[in-house]
Amino acid sequence: MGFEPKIIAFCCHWCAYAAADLAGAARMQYPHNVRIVRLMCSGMMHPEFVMDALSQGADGVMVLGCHLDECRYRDGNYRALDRSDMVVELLEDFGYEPERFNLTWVSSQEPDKFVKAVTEMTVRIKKLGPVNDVQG
Amino acid sequence: MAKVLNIAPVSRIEGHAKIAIHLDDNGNVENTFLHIQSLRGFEKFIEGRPAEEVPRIVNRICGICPWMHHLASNKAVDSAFGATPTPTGHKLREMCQVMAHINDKILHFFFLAAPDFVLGPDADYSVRNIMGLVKAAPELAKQVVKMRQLGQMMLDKFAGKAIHPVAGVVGGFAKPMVEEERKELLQGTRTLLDFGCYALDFAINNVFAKYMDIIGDLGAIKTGFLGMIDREDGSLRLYDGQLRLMKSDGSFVDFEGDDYIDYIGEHVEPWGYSKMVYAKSWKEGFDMALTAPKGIYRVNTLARINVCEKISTPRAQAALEAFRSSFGRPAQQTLLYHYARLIELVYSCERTIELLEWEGITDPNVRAKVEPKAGRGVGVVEAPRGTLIHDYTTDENGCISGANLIVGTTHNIAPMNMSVKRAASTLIKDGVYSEGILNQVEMAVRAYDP
Amino acid sequence: MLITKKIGSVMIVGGGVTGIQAALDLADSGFFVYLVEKSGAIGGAMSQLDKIFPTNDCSM
Amino acid sequence: MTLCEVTDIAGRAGNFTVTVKEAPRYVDMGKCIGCGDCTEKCPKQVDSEYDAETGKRRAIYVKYLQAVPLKYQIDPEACIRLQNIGTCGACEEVCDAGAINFGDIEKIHRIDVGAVVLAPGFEVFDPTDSGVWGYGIFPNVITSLQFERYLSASGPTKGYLVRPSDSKAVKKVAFLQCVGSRDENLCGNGYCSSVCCMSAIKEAVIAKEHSPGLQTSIFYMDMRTHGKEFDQYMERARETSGVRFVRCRVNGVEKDGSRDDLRLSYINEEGLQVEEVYDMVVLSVGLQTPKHALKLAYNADIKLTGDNFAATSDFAPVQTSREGIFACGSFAGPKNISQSVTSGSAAAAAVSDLLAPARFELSADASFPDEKDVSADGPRIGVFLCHCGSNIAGVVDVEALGEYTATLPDVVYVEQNLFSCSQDSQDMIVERIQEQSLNRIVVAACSPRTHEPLFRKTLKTAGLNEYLVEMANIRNQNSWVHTADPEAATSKAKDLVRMAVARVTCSDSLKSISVPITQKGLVIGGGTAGMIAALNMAEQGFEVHLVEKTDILGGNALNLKHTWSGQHVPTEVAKLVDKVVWHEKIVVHREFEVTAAEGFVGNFKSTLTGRDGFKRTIEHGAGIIATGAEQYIPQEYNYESITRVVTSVQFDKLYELNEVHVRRAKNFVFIQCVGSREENNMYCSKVCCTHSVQSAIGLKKENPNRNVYILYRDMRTYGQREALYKQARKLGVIFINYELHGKPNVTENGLVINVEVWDHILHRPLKLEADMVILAIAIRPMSDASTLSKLYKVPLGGDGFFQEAHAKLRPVDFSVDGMFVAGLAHFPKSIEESVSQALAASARAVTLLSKREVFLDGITAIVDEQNCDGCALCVDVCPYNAITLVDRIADDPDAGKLIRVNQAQCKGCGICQGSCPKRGVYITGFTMEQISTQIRAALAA
Amino acid sequence: MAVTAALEWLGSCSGCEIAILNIGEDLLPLITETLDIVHAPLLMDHKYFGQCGEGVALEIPDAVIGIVTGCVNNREHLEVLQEMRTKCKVLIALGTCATHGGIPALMNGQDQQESWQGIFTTVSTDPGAEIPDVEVPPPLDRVYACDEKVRIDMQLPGCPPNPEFIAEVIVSLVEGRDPILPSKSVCDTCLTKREGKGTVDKVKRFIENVEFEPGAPIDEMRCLLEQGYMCMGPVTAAGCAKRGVPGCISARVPCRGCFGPVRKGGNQLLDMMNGLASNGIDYKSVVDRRSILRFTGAHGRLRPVKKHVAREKS
Repeated sequence: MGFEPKIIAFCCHWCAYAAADLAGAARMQYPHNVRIVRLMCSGMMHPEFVMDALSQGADGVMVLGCHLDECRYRDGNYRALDRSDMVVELLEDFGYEPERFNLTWVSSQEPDKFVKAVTEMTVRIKKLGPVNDVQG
Repeated sequence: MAKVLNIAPVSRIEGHAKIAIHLDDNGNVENTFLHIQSLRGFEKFIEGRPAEEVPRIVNRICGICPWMHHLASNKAVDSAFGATPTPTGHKLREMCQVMAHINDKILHFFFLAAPDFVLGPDADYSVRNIMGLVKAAPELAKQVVKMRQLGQMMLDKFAGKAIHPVAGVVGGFAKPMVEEERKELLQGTRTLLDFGCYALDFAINNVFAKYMDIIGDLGAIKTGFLGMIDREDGSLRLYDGQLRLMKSDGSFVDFEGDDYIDYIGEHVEPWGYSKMVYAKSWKEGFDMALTAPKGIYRVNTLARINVCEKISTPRAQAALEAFRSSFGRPAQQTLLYHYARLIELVYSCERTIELLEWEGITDPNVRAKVEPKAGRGVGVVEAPRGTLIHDYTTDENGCISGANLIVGTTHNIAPMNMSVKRAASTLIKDGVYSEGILNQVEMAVRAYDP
Repeated sequence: MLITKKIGSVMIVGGGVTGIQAALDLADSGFFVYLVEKSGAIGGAMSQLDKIFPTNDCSM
Repeated sequence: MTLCEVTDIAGRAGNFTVTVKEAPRYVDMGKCIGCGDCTEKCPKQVDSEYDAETGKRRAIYVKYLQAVPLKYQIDPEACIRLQNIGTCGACEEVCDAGAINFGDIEKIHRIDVGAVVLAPGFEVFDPTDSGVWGYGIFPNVITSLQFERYLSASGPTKGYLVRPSDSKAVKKVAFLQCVGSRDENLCGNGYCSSVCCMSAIKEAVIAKEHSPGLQTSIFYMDMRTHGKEFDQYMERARETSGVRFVRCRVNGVEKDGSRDDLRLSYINEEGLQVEEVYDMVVLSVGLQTPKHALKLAYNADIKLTGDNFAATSDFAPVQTSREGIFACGSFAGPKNISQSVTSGSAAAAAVSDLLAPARFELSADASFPDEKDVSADGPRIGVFLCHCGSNIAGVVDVEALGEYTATLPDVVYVEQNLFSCSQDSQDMIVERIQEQSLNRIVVAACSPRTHEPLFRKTLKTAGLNEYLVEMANIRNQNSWVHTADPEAATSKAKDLVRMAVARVTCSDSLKSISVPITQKGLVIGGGTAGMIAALNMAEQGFEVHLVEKTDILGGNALNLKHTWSGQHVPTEVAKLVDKVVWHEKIVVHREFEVTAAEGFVGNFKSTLTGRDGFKRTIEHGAGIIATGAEQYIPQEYNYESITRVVTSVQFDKLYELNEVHVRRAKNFVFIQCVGSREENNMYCSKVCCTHSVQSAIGLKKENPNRNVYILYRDMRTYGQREALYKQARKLGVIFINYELHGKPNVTENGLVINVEVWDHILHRPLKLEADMVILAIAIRPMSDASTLSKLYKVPLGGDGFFQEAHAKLRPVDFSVDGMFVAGLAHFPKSIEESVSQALAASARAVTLLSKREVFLDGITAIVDEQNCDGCALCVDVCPYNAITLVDRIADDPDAGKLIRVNQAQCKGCGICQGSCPKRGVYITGFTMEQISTQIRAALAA
Repeated sequence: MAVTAALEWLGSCSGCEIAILNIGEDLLPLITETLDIVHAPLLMDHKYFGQCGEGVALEIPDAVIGIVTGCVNNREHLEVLQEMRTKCKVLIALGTCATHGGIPALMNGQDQQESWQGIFTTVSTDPGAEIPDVEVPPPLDRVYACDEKVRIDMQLPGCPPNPEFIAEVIVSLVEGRDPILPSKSVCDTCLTKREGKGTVDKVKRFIENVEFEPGAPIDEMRCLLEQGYMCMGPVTAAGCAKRGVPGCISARVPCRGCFGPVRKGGNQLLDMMNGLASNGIDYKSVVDRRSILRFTGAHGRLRPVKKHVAREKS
């Protein structure tokens, strides 16, 4: 058995979570490594969750929100974008590879994009190896 | 049977040190070491930091004299950025610095050193301390605590923080003084001046007179001296001036802090983290031999009192004259550091008042415009424990790319080692030693207030 | 003149985005709404468009 | 009601009886759970209408995957079983829910209603019959609707742009505009469909995003991008995306060589014959009224225009010729999405007006038992695991999942259901909650997006707070997507259930908050839009305050003479003013301006200040901004120095007065786009083309010997206005196209005005001698719009007009609840559109005002007073300005500060929570604790 | 009956000790009546190896209350800390170095070996010097906060800690109750005017003074963060305020976070950057973001900058 990473995906209720539902309805298949945590908006995502998840052994963290200018709450995804640029930089400060974090825009109509995002992330993290390897 | 006495920690000093006295088979002193135990690495971890932030980091080198590091650092960054503080900013900084000297001297003399004299070097360790002093001389103790507190709170109130200050800023000072503050500070400082004069009298009459024999002898060594003087008239300066390096024979050279590298060097021994500063310009090398030391000079109160031509304030000048008539110039006795310290206490109070009475002190123009840029700057001030040198190089973003720090105590590490050796080998003979004797060895260190 | 009582219900013919909007507004203003759609589901032509249709929320 | 058609409307306004024919679905809506097993097994494939014949569907199908209702239906034409009793029946076999009913029959309903709204929409022009441009002959000529499906991720190619004939990736695509529009010869549709230009640009841009390197060319006559921000979009398409625009009429599409490539020939702007080869040609097909709607119109006795759209008045754009029956959407003329949505709301306003006395007679609320307080009890969690027939149980080992679930902390009860969402399961869950005294529920089934409301209701029925339920999505996000790996799916299901259990453990009972509503409206601006909105609200019985800055009602309409359809504006405006002024429910505040505003949805308080400084405070539940727009004062074409260069508005006056210059003039030159569509004002003022054409027609009709020239960039006589354009050409008005880089030059030479312009068709500079030059001036946003914008915290767009909440779906709402926009304040538009928008704004406002209180969602931000210390980091991040900083203890600034969240303004997005360094604010139902517990649980295995 | 107390300092600057002395009027009764100090290097002469230095094992007397200041960065610190833990019933970590690593933990952001090498090869140092290693305690691999090495019963951060709260902690312990300490952020104690970040889109370096009216009360000054200076008030624990105003703010200087994170386990760097980013303030305008951790570099927060090496997994 190879390394099966655990990836936490924070999904906006209005878009990515719906896209994930739709991927199911369309019976699209994707790696089983993602655990979705539903948020009302990608702007709800506190960067602390990313650090928490990684420190508790998540091998990767994704945030999936609505396309820019399509946020239900006006500009929540811009907040997520601003934060994620920063999170990527801080990951290095805290000793994680920045590749362990990913932000993707997925509309509720894009199950394929959702599937592609989680599949690529899984592949990327598998290449990267377990998160705990990095520490110490 | 040979053995080692480990006096650890050296107490009632600021810092982490241990004295190791190596006795030979006959119980006589073979060698002594003052091991400096701690290394934190400020020179390195300020690298990369924006230079204007550094004065707020390096003050943590010392919690007793944070103002000195804070301001030396500010001066260094000013110079690296090519900024000249406004006259009022400059004076406000000096006022804070000399005010910080006041507290430090009260602290050192009464809290740390006085128990040895008031309660006696041989008193039991459980009472030979400030707590014991409170019981022995409650009124004095109360007064001392009150005065120190007054000084600290004045600084705290005006400059936000007394410990690890923040009000000195690149280009000047963070806030102007308003008239109300000036009045309040003046009133407080006048009270402190009264106390300073009282303390000096108290020490001359009740301490130095009583312990003249010890003073003349304990840890006595013969060295050169380094201290800051006024560029014009050679009088005592603490915040800004040129440096004077004096040989034990009284001859001297004067130089600007910027050129320190041509005059002094640092020697490293494998048994202590602190480097030992010596006079490179004398071109005789470094040697701590008690009989014929090479390159050794001392800093701190005694050094400053020795190198200066005079003191610009009247009461301190009178005290200096009395001191010189008793002990000559340069005075070498180690325990005279205490005496010199109290003269500086009076000077500090007088100087603070002088600054507060300067008409421009309440001018709102306290900070000059600065632009971060590449450069190099050396900031020198006189800390209670000696000449403090901060030397920074900045990159084009105005961040520190290199730093060299020489803190007051390091100049005195070599002389302290010598004083310890001198004291130990004088006091310990044929395996006879006691707690009291060992405390006297420590007193030789304590005089330097490391 | 004959006064007849008005009925507090509306029929909306067409379940596209227009009909849905009219239905929502009327239902929200206190009228009973019949939304009549010819095909098997509401949504109209707009549901066929790829973009400009970020969420399906207008149809609930 | 789906699969239903209206066959007859009898009766009169207020009292109709409508006959509705319901076609059989053959699937029991009550039983179908929308799992899709049936479709998978159905052996019969036919073309999908939804995919515009680009893809296939089965005989049993849903229209599209997110269809509402998500219930399957059987196409009787295609179904093997229905065509041939006794055969097939595969769907019936696989349907665990037992929803298939082959015996379903057609039903006729007779329904009594007070009003009827017709919104039958449009159908696209079908180019098959006419065989335009080889459609139906060459496989790679497709319609724009088909192209949409090719672009769509849920479409037949999953969004990959390949061509139908050979699945070759498309490299070059051409869009041909005006197919079935502006073309009476081919299809009889002389009108402009109005939306195709914009949609072709959008398709071109998106196609380029899908396939990098794709070349796209749009062949057009006039680019009619007259909507809000449309011109900017076109510029971006041209500049940034590299979409090519070619102004020409293509004269032929032919097959190129042996492959399926297509050769286009046309005459370019230099007058040369050009041939180009494309992989695919997209026909931008026009809109037309569907045949069934025509039939319905006939049956219901609704009058239509010559273009087969419902006939309406410009001042009552949703009223049909029969009282009580309203038309909206594309049925009343070609419309884009936002206009359609607006007209939907406008129809609602008209209906409400009609039926206001019967409001609330037929709507009812359900009642639930009192809620049990569980805050003091430790969690007792019940978990219900759904098999969803075989949808979940076929992949996930539900037995093992059940055993595992029972070991989780605080889980006291676990049960498996075949279908957790069925009615009997609901009853069972209610029973279990009571019998086991469960106080928190986890349902491991499908998506909370579709089923959470159902289970919330179940909890309410059982007397539990509805927020104490959590769903583990083990179907859509597990069994369906990991079908091939049952082991992994089972272990993931355990994780998902564990996460849900952990989360529900820290869930609390939440109450939705209600805020009382001031049942009064405020309308700012006394122009057409403002008056229409005020009047409609008042007619519905609500008190309205109408604020007008000047001393006269009417606004910009006072400058106008005729609407595009010829209605006399002054008469209509006068009628309107009269009604408004004398309406007992309307208070008009002339010479007043809003100077201060506070409050929030349902409870605004606005301060009006009069010209004399007198102040009035109005409390209102909703507000409509209809402050209009200003005229652009030209700086160009020597307007300032040449007296006979006049603006269109000035010209109307001169013309009406039969002023001497006008009377004597022989040569008139109209210059379009003065102050529009350039540099900082990259928007189209929308009405000026029609206006100039109308004026030109007037001039020509009066005296055919006059020479009338119109210098234009794109002639934007959209929709049914195209008829005017045609008439003008017929009358001999000369239209000369100019481009931005060759703008006309206007100089005075004695009595003659010289106008020089580069003619793109003749390819030489054209010198015109004019007696009068009329500048079609732009409509500019009110210069003081930003003041109102700040007062009500409603945003302005980049061009200075008020910005609606959503360009398509919420065209009259502001992102601030309770505030709406109508008329020119929003964007340049015609009177008819202003009226429609004003009615829509009124309808939207009435949805609020008709209630005594508003209930707000339970998911909202709450300040944790223990942790919040008023650092204000969250104040500006709130998109709704719901957060304010206040003193912790009133009148004691030394006690520190904290934030206060206005519950009525908060939408629960949680951006504040995501910004707070100390957990000083949390979103109920999505607290930091809940989320981090969930993360911890996810990683606990 | 006085309660026995032992005071120790590890990697520290003695600022905390000075803060104790700054307790003021109550100091003398506290150190002479309330407490019976049995060990305190700054104030008294109890020695580790017996009063004559003949012992071999480090020893500190039993005490009810133990107070340690400073971080743990060498073997001696560790031994002293462990001895304190063994001998003291209640162990208090005093000051930010003890609770979060403090300024010395900035070393954790550097390569230790390289840095130490550098310290002994400065321009003014005689050439050929090596890192001392005789009779001096060897360094640990990095700088630790006390609670990373032993159990700590109570944390009282601050650089320096507030004398008022030092007294409160001691008195409450003696009285057997929970101490009343601030639990919020610096902003809670800051009276400056706050309205939201407004138009700020970048943070300025502190190379010019903030805007304020000299002599006017602090509540008439706009929040420094809202003036565009990076003030770490929002993410920093309260406790520095005296006379109702945080220390640095009263000097018109922005907070640098010396009391550590406002929430236990909070991360000042992450929270501050998030605060900026969330407000649309360009986080890249922070010149040296790592120094946001200048007081809290222990607990693995601050690490040397990794040279980015692409990792290939076999």
